[in-house]
Order: sequence, then C-alpha cells, then structure tokens
Amino acid sequence: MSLHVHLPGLELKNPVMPASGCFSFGKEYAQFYDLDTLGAVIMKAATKEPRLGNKTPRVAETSSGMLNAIGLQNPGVDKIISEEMPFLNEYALPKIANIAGSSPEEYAETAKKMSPHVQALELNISCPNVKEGGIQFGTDPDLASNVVGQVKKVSEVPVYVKLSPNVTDIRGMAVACEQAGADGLSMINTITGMQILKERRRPLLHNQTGGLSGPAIKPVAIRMIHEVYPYVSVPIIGMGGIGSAEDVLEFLLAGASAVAVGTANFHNPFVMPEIIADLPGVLREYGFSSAEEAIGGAHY
Amino acid sequence: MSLHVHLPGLELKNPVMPASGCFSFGKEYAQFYDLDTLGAVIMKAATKEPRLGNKTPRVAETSSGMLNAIGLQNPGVDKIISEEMPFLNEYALPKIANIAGSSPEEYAETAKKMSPHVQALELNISCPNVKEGGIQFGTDPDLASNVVGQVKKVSEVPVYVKLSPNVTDIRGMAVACEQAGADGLSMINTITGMQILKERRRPLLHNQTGGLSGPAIKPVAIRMIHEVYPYVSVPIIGMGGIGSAEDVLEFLLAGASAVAVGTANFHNPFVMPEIIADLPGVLREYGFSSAEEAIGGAHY
Amino acid sequence: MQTYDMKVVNHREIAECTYEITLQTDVFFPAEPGQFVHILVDPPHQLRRPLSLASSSGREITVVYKTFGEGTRTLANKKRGETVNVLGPLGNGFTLPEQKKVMLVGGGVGVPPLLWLAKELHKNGKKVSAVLGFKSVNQVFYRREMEEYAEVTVVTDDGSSGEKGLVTKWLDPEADVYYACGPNPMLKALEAQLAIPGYNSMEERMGCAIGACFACTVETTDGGYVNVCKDGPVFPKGRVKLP
Amino acid sequence: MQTYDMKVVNHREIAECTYEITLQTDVFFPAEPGQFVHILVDPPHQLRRPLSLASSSGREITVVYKTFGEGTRTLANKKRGETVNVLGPLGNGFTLPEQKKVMLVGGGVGVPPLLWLAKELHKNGKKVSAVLGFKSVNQVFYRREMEEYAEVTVVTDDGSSGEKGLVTKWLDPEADVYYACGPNPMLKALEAQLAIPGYNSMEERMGCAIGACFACTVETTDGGYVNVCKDGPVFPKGRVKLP
Ligand SMILES: Cc1cc2nc3c(=O)[nH]c(=O)nc-3n(C[C@H](O)[C@H](O)[C@H](O)COP(=O)(O)OP(=O)(O)OC[C@H]3O[C@@H](n4cnc5c(N)ncnc54)[C@H](O)[C@@H]3O)c2cc1C
Ligand SMILES: Cc1cc2nc3c(=O)[nH]c(=O)nc-3n(C[C@H](O)[C@H](O)[C@H](O)COP(=O)(O)OP(=O)(O)OC[C@H]3O[C@@H](n4cnc5c(N)ncnc54)[C@H](O)[C@@H]3O)c2cc1C
Ligand SMILES: Cc1cc2nc3c(=O)[nH]c(=O)nc-3n(C[C@H](O)[C@H](O)[C@H](O)COP(=O)(O)O)c2cc1C
Ligand SMILES: Cc1cc2nc3c(=O)[nH]c(=O)nc-3n(C[C@H](O)[C@H](O)[C@H](O)COP(=O)(O)O)c2cc1C
Ligand code: FES
Ligand code: FES
Repeated sequence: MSLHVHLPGLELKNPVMPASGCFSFGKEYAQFYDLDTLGAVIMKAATKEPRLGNKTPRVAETSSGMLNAIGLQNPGVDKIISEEMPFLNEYALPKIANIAGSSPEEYAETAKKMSPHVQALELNISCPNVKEGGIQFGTDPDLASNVVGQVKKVSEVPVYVKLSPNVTDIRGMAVACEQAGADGLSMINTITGMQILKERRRPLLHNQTGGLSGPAIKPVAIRMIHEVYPYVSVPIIGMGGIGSAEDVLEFLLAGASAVAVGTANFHNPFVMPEIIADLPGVLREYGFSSAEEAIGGAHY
Repeated sequence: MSLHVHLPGLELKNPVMPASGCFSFGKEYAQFYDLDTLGAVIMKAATKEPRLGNKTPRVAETSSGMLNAIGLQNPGVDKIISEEMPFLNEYALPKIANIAGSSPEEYAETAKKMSPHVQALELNISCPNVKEGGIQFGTDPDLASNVVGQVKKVSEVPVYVKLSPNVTDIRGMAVACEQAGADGLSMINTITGMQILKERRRPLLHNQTGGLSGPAIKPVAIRMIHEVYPYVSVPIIGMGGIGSAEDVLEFLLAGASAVAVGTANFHNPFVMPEIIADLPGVLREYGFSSAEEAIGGAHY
Repeated sequence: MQTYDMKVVNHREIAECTYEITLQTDVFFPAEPGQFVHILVDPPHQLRRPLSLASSSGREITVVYKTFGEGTRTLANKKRGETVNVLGPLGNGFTLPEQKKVMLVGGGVGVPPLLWLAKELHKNGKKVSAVLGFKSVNQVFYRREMEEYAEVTVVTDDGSSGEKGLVTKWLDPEADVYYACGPNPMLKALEAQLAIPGYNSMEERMGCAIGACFACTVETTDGGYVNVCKDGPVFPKGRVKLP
Repeated sequence: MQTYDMKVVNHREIAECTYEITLQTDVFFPAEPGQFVHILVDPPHQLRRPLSLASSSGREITVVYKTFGEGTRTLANKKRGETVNVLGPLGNGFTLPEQKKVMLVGGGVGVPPLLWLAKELHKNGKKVSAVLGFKSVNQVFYRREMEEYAEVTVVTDDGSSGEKGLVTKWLDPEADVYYACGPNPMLKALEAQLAIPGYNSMEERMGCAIGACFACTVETTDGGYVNVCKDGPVFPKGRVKLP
C-alpha cells in the first residue's frame, strides 16, 4: 500500500504532518518518536522580528475543541534559521516554513530568508490572534493576492497559502490565491471563538478571542475543502480536527492531497505515528490501493 | 431571583426558549412538560408555500455537534396558522414565528400573514440548507437590509433577524439589519459543514452540506455575540450549543438578552425545564440578583 | 412521555459485532412490538441512537444492536450495573393481522423486533414463517429463539449458514401477509416481488425521535410526508416511497 | 518520553472537592518532587490536565487534585481498577537547597508537591517548616502527613482551622530559603515580602505540556520568555514576571 503523495516541492512518503504551531520546531516530539516517520513537518510561524506573543491565559478548552491565542510567538526568522533549523536538518523529512507578517513586504522579507532552508512555504494569512499578523490578509482577496504575489517573487520554493475559515466566500479566497500564483492551499486555520470566565465576567483568554481547533471544527474544514476543490487545480493540505486515519481518509476524499494534525497531538503525543501506521489498513478497508487514489474521491 | 427579561414585544418570565426548527410547533415536547414553563416558543420556519424539504439523510452526527439539512420543510404559512397555532394558543407563553423565503416579497407576504398571530417575528436569513431560502440574504448586508425593510413595513409585531455565522463580518451584518429597522437580532444560525460517508465516497447528507449546531459551535456563538453587542442597541437572542444554565449565563454575559436551545433538546428532552430550574442557583452562585443584571456583564 | 435511567442487567455479544443488552427499570415501561427506544450514548455524542425493542416485560427491555459506528461501539462498553438513559417507547408498533398465515422477513438487526412480534402472533394462533437474512454464519443470531414461534428459514449471502443468497429468493409462497424489517433495498425488493399485503419497519437517521425536528421525514406515495419516528417506524406496504 | 496507561489503585476524597488518586504502572516511572503529569480525561475533553506529583515510587504515583471544572469532575468518577492515561513526568523538579532552614509555603492544592519535597528535605537533614493555607477547615488536608517531616502551621482564611488569615501573615522568620506552590497572587506576595531566596512552582493553562505549543509561556524578568511546562514549573524567585 503506497502512502506516497506528491505536491509541488514535496515528495511525501505519507500524507501526514504536524500543523503549524502545534509542534514548535520538532524537538519536543522527537522525544516521543523518530520525526522521519512523518510525511513532512510544518514549523511554527516565523516573523521578521521576534514576537513575544499574547499574555496568558492563551488556551481554553471547549466541547471537542480548544481555543488558542498564542499570538505568533516566535524567536524571529534569523534565530529560527540559526537555532532551530539545525536540529530539523538532522532529519531527512521535508520542511515547510509557516510565515506571518504585518505587511506584504514583511511577508516577502521573511519568505526570502526562509525559503533556501525549506522545501515549501506556508503563508499564514489567517492568524486570528494578533492585531497585525495576518487575518486581514486572509479575509480580503485583493490583500491576499498582493501578499502571495510579493512572496512568489522572492521564494525559491513552492508557496502554499493557509486560508482562514472566517470568511463568507472561501472559494473566492482560494481562487484569488491561486491566480496570484499560490502553488497550493492549506485549509483551514482556526475559527474565531471566545469563552467567558463567569467568575470574572470577562473573556477567559487574555486576548479575548482565540482560534477554535480540534474535532469540533472538522465538519467545517471538510465542507470548505470540498467546496474549493473543484475550483482550483493546485493541491490542498487539509487540517482541522484530524485525530485518526479515518479522519485522514475523509479529508483526502473531500479533496486534500495531504493533511496536518494539530490539536490531537496534545491529546495523544503519539497520534501521528499511530495514524500513519493505521492508514494503510483504513485505505484498504474502504477499497483504495494507495493514498493518492483517495484524493478527491468524494467528487463525482 | 427574577428571571424576567424584557425584549421588544416580549415580556419573558425567563430567558429560555426553544430554537427554531428543533421544536416543531410545540406539540411533541408538550408530552414531556408544560410548555408554559418556557420563556417563549420559537416555531419552525414558515414559508409562503408548503415545502417538502430535502431528501434524507438529513442529519449527521459530529464531535459534540450535529449537521442538519432539513431544508425548511413546513406546511406553509396558511396551514401553520390554521392547524398549528390553535394548539400553541392554548398556552399563555409568547410565540415567535420564524420566517423564511426566496425573495423579499415572499418574506413580507409570509410575515404579514403571520404577524397578527404572534408576539414577534424572527427572520431566518441564514438557512444554509436550501438553494432559495435565505442564506444569500444573510451574507450580504444590502440584501439583508432590503428583506428587513420590506418585512418591517408589513409586520404588526417586532422583527428579529437571525444572522448567519458564515460571514467575514458579523458586526457589519448586525449593524446593517439594525439600521434597516430590526428590533432585535438572533445569533447564531448553524455553521455550514459537511461529513463524508467513506463507504460511499460521497457526502453523507443528501443535500451534501448541512448546518453545524450543538456544543461544538458555542465558542463561535459567544464570540459573535460579544463582538456585535457593543455596536447595536437592539437586544440579542443568543443560541448555539446551549445545554446548561451555566451556558445560559455565559450567553447573557456575552450580551444576549435571552437564549434559545436547539440541539440539546434531542439529547435530553427535559433540558429546557431543567435549565430554567437551575438558572436561579447559577445566577446566585456567580453573584447576580436577576437574569437582567447579567446581560452584557462581560463588557467593560 | 419520559426518559428512564435503566440499569444494565445483561449485555453480551450474540453474533459478530452484534450485542444483546437487557435493561431494567424501576418505573413501568409500557411498550409493544415494533416500537423503538432512543438511547443516549456518552459524550462527545450529541444524538441518541434509535434501536428497536426486541422485547419488553414492562420492567425489563431487551435491545439487539450492531456496532456500526462510534455510538454503538461506545454503548458496547457499558458494563452490567451501569446506567443507560432511554427515551421511549417511541413510534407505532406492528398492527396485528387479520390474516392467518404470516411471514416475517428480517435482515440482520431487523430480526429482533420480529422475534417479539412472532411471539405475539404465535400467542394469537397465527401460522408464522420467518425468513431471516444475514451476511454470513458469524452474524446469525436468534435462530433458535425464533424457532419457538415460527417455521424458520435462515439465509446467508454466502450460504455459510442455511440457504444461500438474498431473503427474496427464499420467501414463503403460502403467506397471506408479511412483516419486514431490514435495510431499505430489502424492503423495496419485497414490495416489488410480493403481491400480498405487508408492513415495513423503516430506518432513518433521527434527531429528536418524537416528530419535532423533521430529520426523518419521508415522502408518502400520495405526495405528502410522514415522520418515521412518530408516524412509523412501521408503515403499511405502499404508504411510503421507500428511498 | 512516554505515556502510561495506569491503573487506579486508590481514589478518595480527602477534603472538600479534593481527591487523592493513586495510579499504578507496569513500566518504571522515573520522577522527582516538583515534577508533574498531564492526565487524559474522557471526551469531549481535548486537553489533558496538568497535576503535580504528590509522590512517586516509580511503580505508583499519587496526585491530589481539586474538582474545579468539568475535566477534574470527570476524573473524579474514575473507579478503582479503571485506567487513566498519564503523560509524564514533566518539567523540572525542585532544586534541593544549600541552606539549612527551609520553609515550605503551600496554598490549597499547592500543598501536595511540597509534601514530597518535605520528605526529601527531611531525609537530607534539613530543618523544615511548612505553612499551609486553605480556605477553611473542610478543605484542610495532608496536615498530619506533613507533620512527619516538618513543623506545620495551618492557616485558614476564616480561622476555622489553625491560624486565621493569609499564609503571608504566618511565615517562619527563621527560614533561609523557601519553596512555594499555590496561586500566583500568593507567590507574588511572598516574593514581595521575603528577603530570603526562594523557589516558586507556577501554574499556567497548558496545551502540549512539553514545550511545543507556547500555551504556557511567561515573561522572564530579563525580557525573555520561558515555558512553564518545560522550563518550569519550578522557577527560582525573581526569574519570572509573575502574572
Ligand atoms: C426505528 C429504528 C430502529 C432501529 N432498530 C435497530 C436495532 O434494533 N438494532 C440495530 O442494530 N440497529 C437498529 N437501527 C439502526 C441503528 O439506529 C443504527 O445502526 C445506529 O443508530 C448507528 O449508530 P452508530 O453509533 O453505530 O453509527 P454512527 O455512524 O456513529 O451514527 C451516526 C449517526 O447516524 C445515525 N445512524 C447511522 N446509521 C443509521 C441507521 N441505519 N438508521 C438510523 N440511524 C442511523 C445514528 O443514530 C447517529 O445519529 C434502527 C434504526 C431505526 C431508525
Ligand atoms: C504544573 C501544574 C501543576 C498543577 N498541579 C495541581 C495539583 O497538584 N492539584 C490540583 O488540584 N491542581 C493542580 N494544577 C491546576 C490544575 O491543572 C487545574 O486545576 C486543572 O487543570 C483544572 O481542570 P478542570 O477540569 O477542573 O477545569 P476546567 O475549567 O474544565 O479546565 C479547562 C482548561 O483550563 C485548564 N486550567 C484551568 N485551571 C487551571 C489552572 N489553575 N492551572 C492550569 N490549567 C488550568 C485545564 O487544564 C483545562 O485545559 C496544576 C497546574 C499546573 C500547570
Ligand atoms: C496552539 C496552536 C497554535 C497554532 N499556531 C499556528 C501558527 O503559528 N501558524 C498557523 O498557520 N496556524 C497555527 N495554528 C493552527 C493550526 O495549524 C491548525 O490550522 C488548526 O489548529 C486546525 O487543526 P487542528 O484542529 O488539527 O488543530 C495553531 C493552532 C494551535 C492549536
Ligand atoms: C434540526 C434543526 C432544524 C433547524 N431548523 C431551523 C429553522 O427552521 N429556522 C431557523 O432559523 N433555524 C433552524 N435551525 C437552527 C437553530 O434554530 C439554531 O440556530 C442552531 O441549531 C444553533 O443552536 P443549537 O446549537 O442549540 O442547536 C435548526 C437547527 C436544527 C438542529
Ligand atoms: S427524528 Fe425528529 S422528526 Fe423524526
Ligand atoms: S503547554 Fe505547550 S508549551 Fe507549555
């Protein structure tokens, strides 16, 4: 059973990788298993300058989900390259850098620095948790096109755009990004949510709102990928609530060519190697002879 | 402990009512408890003509939620008035009619017929499950204003507008509806989602997509109500995943003046009377001396 | 109407992935053959699971279910002594026939409600035949139990137990009326093939199970619609457009 | 690093809404005082719950927790013989002191890790005093256990047991070093009040609990940041800007 999938810049031995921000730069989960088990790694967002992120509390729990408002904390692109990449470079697996910024120029500058060190970029135009960090680019097709265009000019590697689900028209956003030159899409980032601390009569998260992730949002992710798939020709990396090999198959059928796992890692640090081990059996059970065969299978 | 809340057209002895579409026209739940226990009742959507709705399967289950694509099945406004209202009229509780349509004129016509029989109307401009049934009105502020304006001209009772969460800018929609004359807002309707039946390699619901409801969407509802509250002066009826008196308090704090309970009724048919019984204790526990005092309490 | 916290007094696997659970109640539970219950499963499940009654004494009910998905798999973990919340009895049961020679046709987990019906028919002096279809020998259950009340033909897809093929190949030509419970394609095939009157017990995905949400609405042959939960699950042959 | 399916061998309420659970493992579990575990709770909960070790023998661990919210209330339902999934041991434990006279200051469920620490300190021949603060008499626990290793002062907000007021009123003036575990305001008050060196064991909401998600990041006094889960939960006084 071949789990191999091919995407621009990425030959993946299996379609499973960690979602950005849930895996830092890999060191921690490397204590649990060999990172080369994974299809690829998507790193925590990188910005031009270091960012401290939001004040705590930064996470809350919801029914079958969680809210986070980390706020793009990261040591800045230079330190990521000098201090975090060496560890990851000891592994053969493809590396994808997640890039955020507060202006198209900042995106481009970070992308330019990062791209020689990775196999692909993922533009985070959808972080709901910082004032200047992306979500405005992710909700306006013109702004999104601008960012994508500028990054494409400087990137040596394929550029994936991570879409925000907090929009009226996801298809329009996807098509705009493709037309601006995106080599692929990542769907979906978190849905903006809030929890209120009744004792204190205020939002629990210091940032007030946070991004909802986990199984709760899976049906929204599946819908959006299924909606976008027929209208774009670039591949989609699917994410949102994945926690099992069955979930992975559902995303492939909806139209994803590969998937990322976020929140589930916190539940079970071994979830990705377990999914990868289960995937051949699940594909077989549902009548597929390879992972690639399942991609887009729910479209007829 | 007073649970009384006041909204345009509605003096509610408590802020809890069933969400439209989850309670039909009351008869079934009247087998479980006295409907007059409730603050009010919101009826299943009414349209000008009878509608058969979508083919089955119409529901699916998701993690802490469900998808539905009923498709506004209803016997039409005339039959609702002649055959369903007499039963409800044996109860003293305020009645709210939920109205859907495929054109502003159709909304207005149905509203005109319905309004003499109820204390308020709730315009469903947000049903994601029918081609011609509303959601286009719920995602475009101009279309929404037009519907609201036309209905306001003919309605004898206050008009609440039920907003769709499937938008980039919920605040803009809310403000547009208020400016068009809405007396109140209902938030939120379901979030569009999908589930794929792996065995059949196609969407499980016959309608392909459905509306996500239940605890999974509660953080999104809370966020949207909290976001809209400071920008409108009309009251908000809150809904989305409510299943306990604690949840009700969270909605009040976010800015809702009353709440509706949908999916939880299927889980526990007694959920509303139980919530109403628990509410005084919960309000007291968190330091409130009435339900009204809690409204908007998380804004400072 | 009510919900009941019932105690698990028996729970066993009676065939491959097929469980029989017996639940006990303190409060009298009135029910008749063909009715169903709506069973709560643990979080994160929001929806109950509709399952037919395989029997009820008023104090104890028995249900037989197959573990298809996550909800029934969760149910299968319930141990003796634990509690299960039950909403019911729901829907309309089987109308007992005027006719003398009755055929029951059950497919898989469609068999249990027919066992209870067979018992009633037998008590009423009817001549009962039962054609019970299963995938294969590992899935066969309630054969012996059914033999107490009916002339039984077991049919498996692969012939590994009883006759081979589909139930429609092994029907009782003598019957004057039939009662069928099983997947829609089976019900449809029976309607097409049999000239005698009959009753179908239908399945649809449900929300409320009491007629309030229109999740389970199906079209009738006269262009109207009915809710399987409240107006069914048993319908006379020809009443409903089988999906 | 690993997760462990551990068997509940003891589970009891030791004070109002305060439970002591002892879990057994087949595989050796290496841990030291001040470390914590991240415990899985049943669906629909996605996040584990970080809880300090009150003791560990390598084969058995004990944790004491208060039922604040839904996750800990779910945990409280676990019965003897059932299984709990544990990720750990996590974080850095207490650095043992050079100094001779050690004061432990615990607030509520901050007490358990200090009990294990007291035992170690006692073993190492230190002179240990412990000031244990609780809301009121119903919430007091581990007083006797602590008395085996330390000079104990119990303090309650309302004076219903021991001294009345906050722990900061009843500190040991003779101590050369302190170890504190409790709510941030308590840690802050101690930092302000005490001139001696000390260690704080901190709480933050966590996602991964291993340093990968930045949920628990707090600023350091030198303008950097650390993760409570990986770099803590114990920090020397003055290292972290207490929120
Ligand atoms: C009136 C009635 C009586 C039934 N009696 C029996 C019985 O006695 N024994 C038995 O094994 N099965 C019976 N079924 C089918 C049974 O309800 C489903 O197999 C069961 O709900 C599947 O749940 P799950 O957790 O295994 O699957 P999941 O896939 O996890 O279920 C997801 C959702 O779909 C619904 N669903 C899935 N399949 C069906 C189905 N075939 N019919 C209705 N809802 C479905 C579930 O109820 C749930 O809401 C009956 C169905 C109905 C409507
Ligand atoms: C390193 C560390 C050690 C701890 N040791 C103990 C202990 O030994 N005994 C004990 O009773 N408590 C301890 N706590 C606090 C304990 O983690 C919380 O009380 C618990 O997670 C609350 O969960 P809940 O289900 O009751 O609340 P919920 O409100 O349902 O929790 C929702 C979410 O918030 C988190 N959360 C809520 N309160 C806290 C808090 N105070 N600290 C961290 N996360 C929180 C939960 O983990 C969960 O992710 C410790 C916390 C940390 C960080
Ligand atoms: C704690 C946390 C931090 C995240 N940080 C980032 C980030 O830095 N960049 C990004 O593009 N997405 C980030 N995300 C979003 C995830 O990559 C993913 O899109 C989302 O969580 C949905 O997947 P899941 O349901 O599997 O978690 C973060 C999510 C979580 C939970
Ligand atoms: C089965 C079902 C049918 C519904 N029908 C309607 C409807 O006719 N009109 C409407 O405005 N909303 C309808 N809704 C949406 C609910 O009124 C409510 O806004 C939504 O379900 C969120 O609340 P909940 O999470 O408590 O269910 C329906 C929801 C469900 C689950
Ligand atoms: S399940 Fe709600 S109407 Fe039948
Ligand atoms: S909890 Fe993830 S970094 Fe500390």
